[in-house]
Amino acid sequence: MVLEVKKPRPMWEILFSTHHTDVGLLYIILSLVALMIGGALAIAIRTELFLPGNQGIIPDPNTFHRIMTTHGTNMLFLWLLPFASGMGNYLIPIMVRYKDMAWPKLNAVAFWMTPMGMALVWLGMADFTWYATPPYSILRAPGPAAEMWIFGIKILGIASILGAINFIVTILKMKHPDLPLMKTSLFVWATLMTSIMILVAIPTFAAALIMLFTDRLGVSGFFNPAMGGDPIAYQHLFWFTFHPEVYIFAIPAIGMAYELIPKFSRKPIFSYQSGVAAFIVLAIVGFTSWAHHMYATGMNFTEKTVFMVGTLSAVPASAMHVFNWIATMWGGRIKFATPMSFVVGGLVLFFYAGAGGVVNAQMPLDFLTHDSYWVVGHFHLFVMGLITFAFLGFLHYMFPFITGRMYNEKAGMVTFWLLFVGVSMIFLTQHVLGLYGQPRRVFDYIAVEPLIIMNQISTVGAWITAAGSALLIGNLIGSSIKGKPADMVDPFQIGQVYYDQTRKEPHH
Amino acid sequence: MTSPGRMMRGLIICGVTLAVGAAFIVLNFDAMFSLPPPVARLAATAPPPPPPAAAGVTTITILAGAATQGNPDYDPDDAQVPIGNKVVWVNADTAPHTATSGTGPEDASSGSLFDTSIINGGDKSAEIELKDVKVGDVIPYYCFVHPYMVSQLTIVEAGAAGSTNQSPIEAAITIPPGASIQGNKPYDPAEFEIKKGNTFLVINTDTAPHTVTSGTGSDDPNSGTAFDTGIMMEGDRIEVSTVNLNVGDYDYYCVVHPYMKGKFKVTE
Amino acid sequence: MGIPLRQALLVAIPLVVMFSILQAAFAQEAGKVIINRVEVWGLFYKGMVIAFTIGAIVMGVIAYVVFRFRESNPKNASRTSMEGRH
Amino acid sequence: MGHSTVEWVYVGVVVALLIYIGASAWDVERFLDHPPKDAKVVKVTGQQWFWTFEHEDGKKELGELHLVKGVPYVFEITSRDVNHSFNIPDLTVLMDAVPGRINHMWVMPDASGEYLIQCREYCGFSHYQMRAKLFVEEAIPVSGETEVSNIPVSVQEAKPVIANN
Repeated sequence: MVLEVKKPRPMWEILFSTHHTDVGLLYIILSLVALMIGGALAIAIRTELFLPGNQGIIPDPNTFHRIMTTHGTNMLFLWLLPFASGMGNYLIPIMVRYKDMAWPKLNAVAFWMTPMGMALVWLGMADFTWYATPPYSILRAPGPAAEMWIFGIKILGIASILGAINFIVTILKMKHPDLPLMKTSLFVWATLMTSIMILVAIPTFAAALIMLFTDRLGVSGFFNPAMGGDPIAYQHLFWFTFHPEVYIFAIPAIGMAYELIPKFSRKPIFSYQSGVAAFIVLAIVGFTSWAHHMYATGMNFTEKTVFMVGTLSAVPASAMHVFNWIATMWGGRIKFATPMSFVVGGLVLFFYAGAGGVVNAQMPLDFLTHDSYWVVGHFHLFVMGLITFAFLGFLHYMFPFITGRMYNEKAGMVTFWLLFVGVSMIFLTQHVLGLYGQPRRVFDYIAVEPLIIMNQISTVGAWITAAGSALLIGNLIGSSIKGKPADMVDPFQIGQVYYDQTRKEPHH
Repeated sequence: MTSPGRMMRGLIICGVTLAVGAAFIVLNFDAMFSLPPPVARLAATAPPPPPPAAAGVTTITILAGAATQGNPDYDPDDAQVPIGNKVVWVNADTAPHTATSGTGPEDASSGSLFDTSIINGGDKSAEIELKDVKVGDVIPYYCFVHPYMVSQLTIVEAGAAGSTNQSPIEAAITIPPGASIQGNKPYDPAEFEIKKGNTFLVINTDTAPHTVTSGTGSDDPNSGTAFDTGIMMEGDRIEVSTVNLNVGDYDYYCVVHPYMKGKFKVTE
Repeated sequence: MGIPLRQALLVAIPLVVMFSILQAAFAQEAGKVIINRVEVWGLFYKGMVIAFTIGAIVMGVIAYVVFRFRESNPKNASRTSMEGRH
Repeated sequence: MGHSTVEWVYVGVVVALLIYIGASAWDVERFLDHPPKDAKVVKVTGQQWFWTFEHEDGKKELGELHLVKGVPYVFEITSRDVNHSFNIPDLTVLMDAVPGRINHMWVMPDASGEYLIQCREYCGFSHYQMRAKLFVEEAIPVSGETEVSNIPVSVQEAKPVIANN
């Protein structure tokens, strides 16, 4: 059943459409563009660090700091969040059996704020890292770039709050009356929990951004020590938002993994209740551990203990997800098409990220790992390992649904292996690099033999990942143009129902 | 079904937007990074740079942030005052301070030798005459508003401090407060001329340490060969003689903040 | 098995917590001079032993599951119960 | 679906393990966070892109710090402009230098030699070069008195624990 029933609509009709599938498509296109240009910055950073000294790829420290800040901000707010809301836009209305999102126009508004934020962040390229920690961001960060970043992130924050409200109302209020919440798919639960966390977490940083801006103008002194402010207050506001935010990045990816693993294992989920329980526990416990990012700012012993306990309490929830997936795969007949390979690769890297996290959480080990490359390796195993792999797996799974065509399976598997080997090389090596004491965000490092070797392994891994990404984009664009039409009933021959709703209300 | 035509149009839309954005970034890359934060500029303009003091006056700066206990307060902390010199305090902090002789408010003879009374943020005290003191005297003083700010003056022989070589001082470069912040004015005047054989004086009135080192940057092979003042803390004054410089243009920069650059011309 | 085990676990966990905190709290009082790096690296290596043992177990299980239950495994020829339902 | 007891056992094992890890970390941190009484105070000040030190006897050092082996020291760490972080990787010392606030961290160097001091918190243009050198010297008693004189030990002799220069 070909998706495109009517005459294909003109471009502008899609651009200005408010239908959830169109807005979802725009979100996904924007996020893939952001992934590619943000990835290019990462390759520039890694190539510059191939050797100590200045290789001229990034001429001076200022440019390096601007590239590093934009890479961080772009990947988090313009790749992870938009892709998650893009896939959410596509599937939530279908999964709750409603014709569209609760407020279609609000949905389009929330999307169109994202490119505005993207323009502000990219055209300015501020240099105070994506933490924007004062007093550097107040007293020293130069140029309109800093103010542009602040307003860009302010707009993106509001956009994600609007999207979250839209999702919550769609799932809770617009759900089909005879479809109980406990029967909806776990992806619906993931999106619901993410949206609720967004509502609670983002406003804190919205306030911190305004305080930062007025401090820069000199009219207030919230975080400016010269005016009696306390820079540590900003770090509390920042991390109160951003530790739950890292769970906000991760939970949609976990939801997508729950979508794929049962289908490709040809087996039902091991325990639906355990999945829902783990989502709810993580959403609550995620708010208790923010200050493990601030162990080194001179907290006293009791305060550190409280936040260590808060951090460790979030580990069982993730462990339950890992158990659920492995138990689901047990006894199945698993078809390792590209989507399933990406999700299982993501599961493996998720375990390494979690194990590293338990080390970070321990107070004394923070003296080793704080602001070092161990931390860089750790969080990239989450954002690039679990989340990006689950996203790419789900993107391949949704490819026939969106374009009606099938991607090239062999190219997909080669992309997976390139990315898996590349990501493992880069970020597992960076753990050891951090233990050797190389600080984070450095334009150059001491020309000492162990550091050079590990930086080189990491950079070669980056080049392999770059090759994988190039093949990914080639596969997606090439197959969208001339991929063979997909069998819409069972495109992956796993003997299971694809999204059967597509046959009743086809769209596009 | 996504048709090739529509896919092409989609790619063009993305491509054109990215190209426009890239062009903007490339053209305005440095412009986006040129203005220091307003709060930094405010602080820079608040304390007017102290006029070069007359020969017989010793300048002591009250540093920005001195009001916060534990922060450094008077600079130089143990000022060497040549006998017969007058002393002036420059308040580079935003908070008001004083310089009152004695060890603290509980000291009975506090304020007997001298008392500058309140010096507001950015102001300069009157020039204090030290009467009936002899070489080697150590006079403690403190700030009446913040008694934990304590320091002292040591009287030394006349002419001990101050210029050592004979050649006349023809020009003076002041490094203005806030010079370390990128985008602010690094050296004042940015360019000047000096006759060969004369000396120019470098005064660092910023809170951060700076240097005046010949060359265009740290990657310049012969940087620091012609002249190098070395690290100058706040309030330091160093004379650089042009005796063994030959006629022509000289670039100099700050080793600590390589984006601070200046130049001068040595004339016949 | 069933119900009593769950109650047992709900009792066991707080006990472990109480025991470990009390035991540590009454240990020798803080302020003692120790060598920082020896203590920190010691704790790190203890953590690594735990991490790598669990890592080996979990990776072993994943490898087994992936290898044993892959589609092309001859033992997997018969279709699972879920299949065939359209 | 699956038998849920297996999952309960799994969660129980994970939670017990986390409690053990948390307790052992708590036990080590207790000593790291409470400096010994007789520790000597060293004032550490970070400012944009170099470190300055001041010993109890008022001796000031810029870019270099000389300590004595076997003597516990408490660093009083602060900054004069933006956030920095005082870090000696080989002695696992790491404490942020925040302007307007004094952070404390103690260490007792147990091996003489030359160690690297670096900045561990992004602080701008030359953050990657903001380094200093720590020289830990043998405690050599001077002819019978207990007073310790700091005669620097030759660097080649002492190997730092982790290989960096």
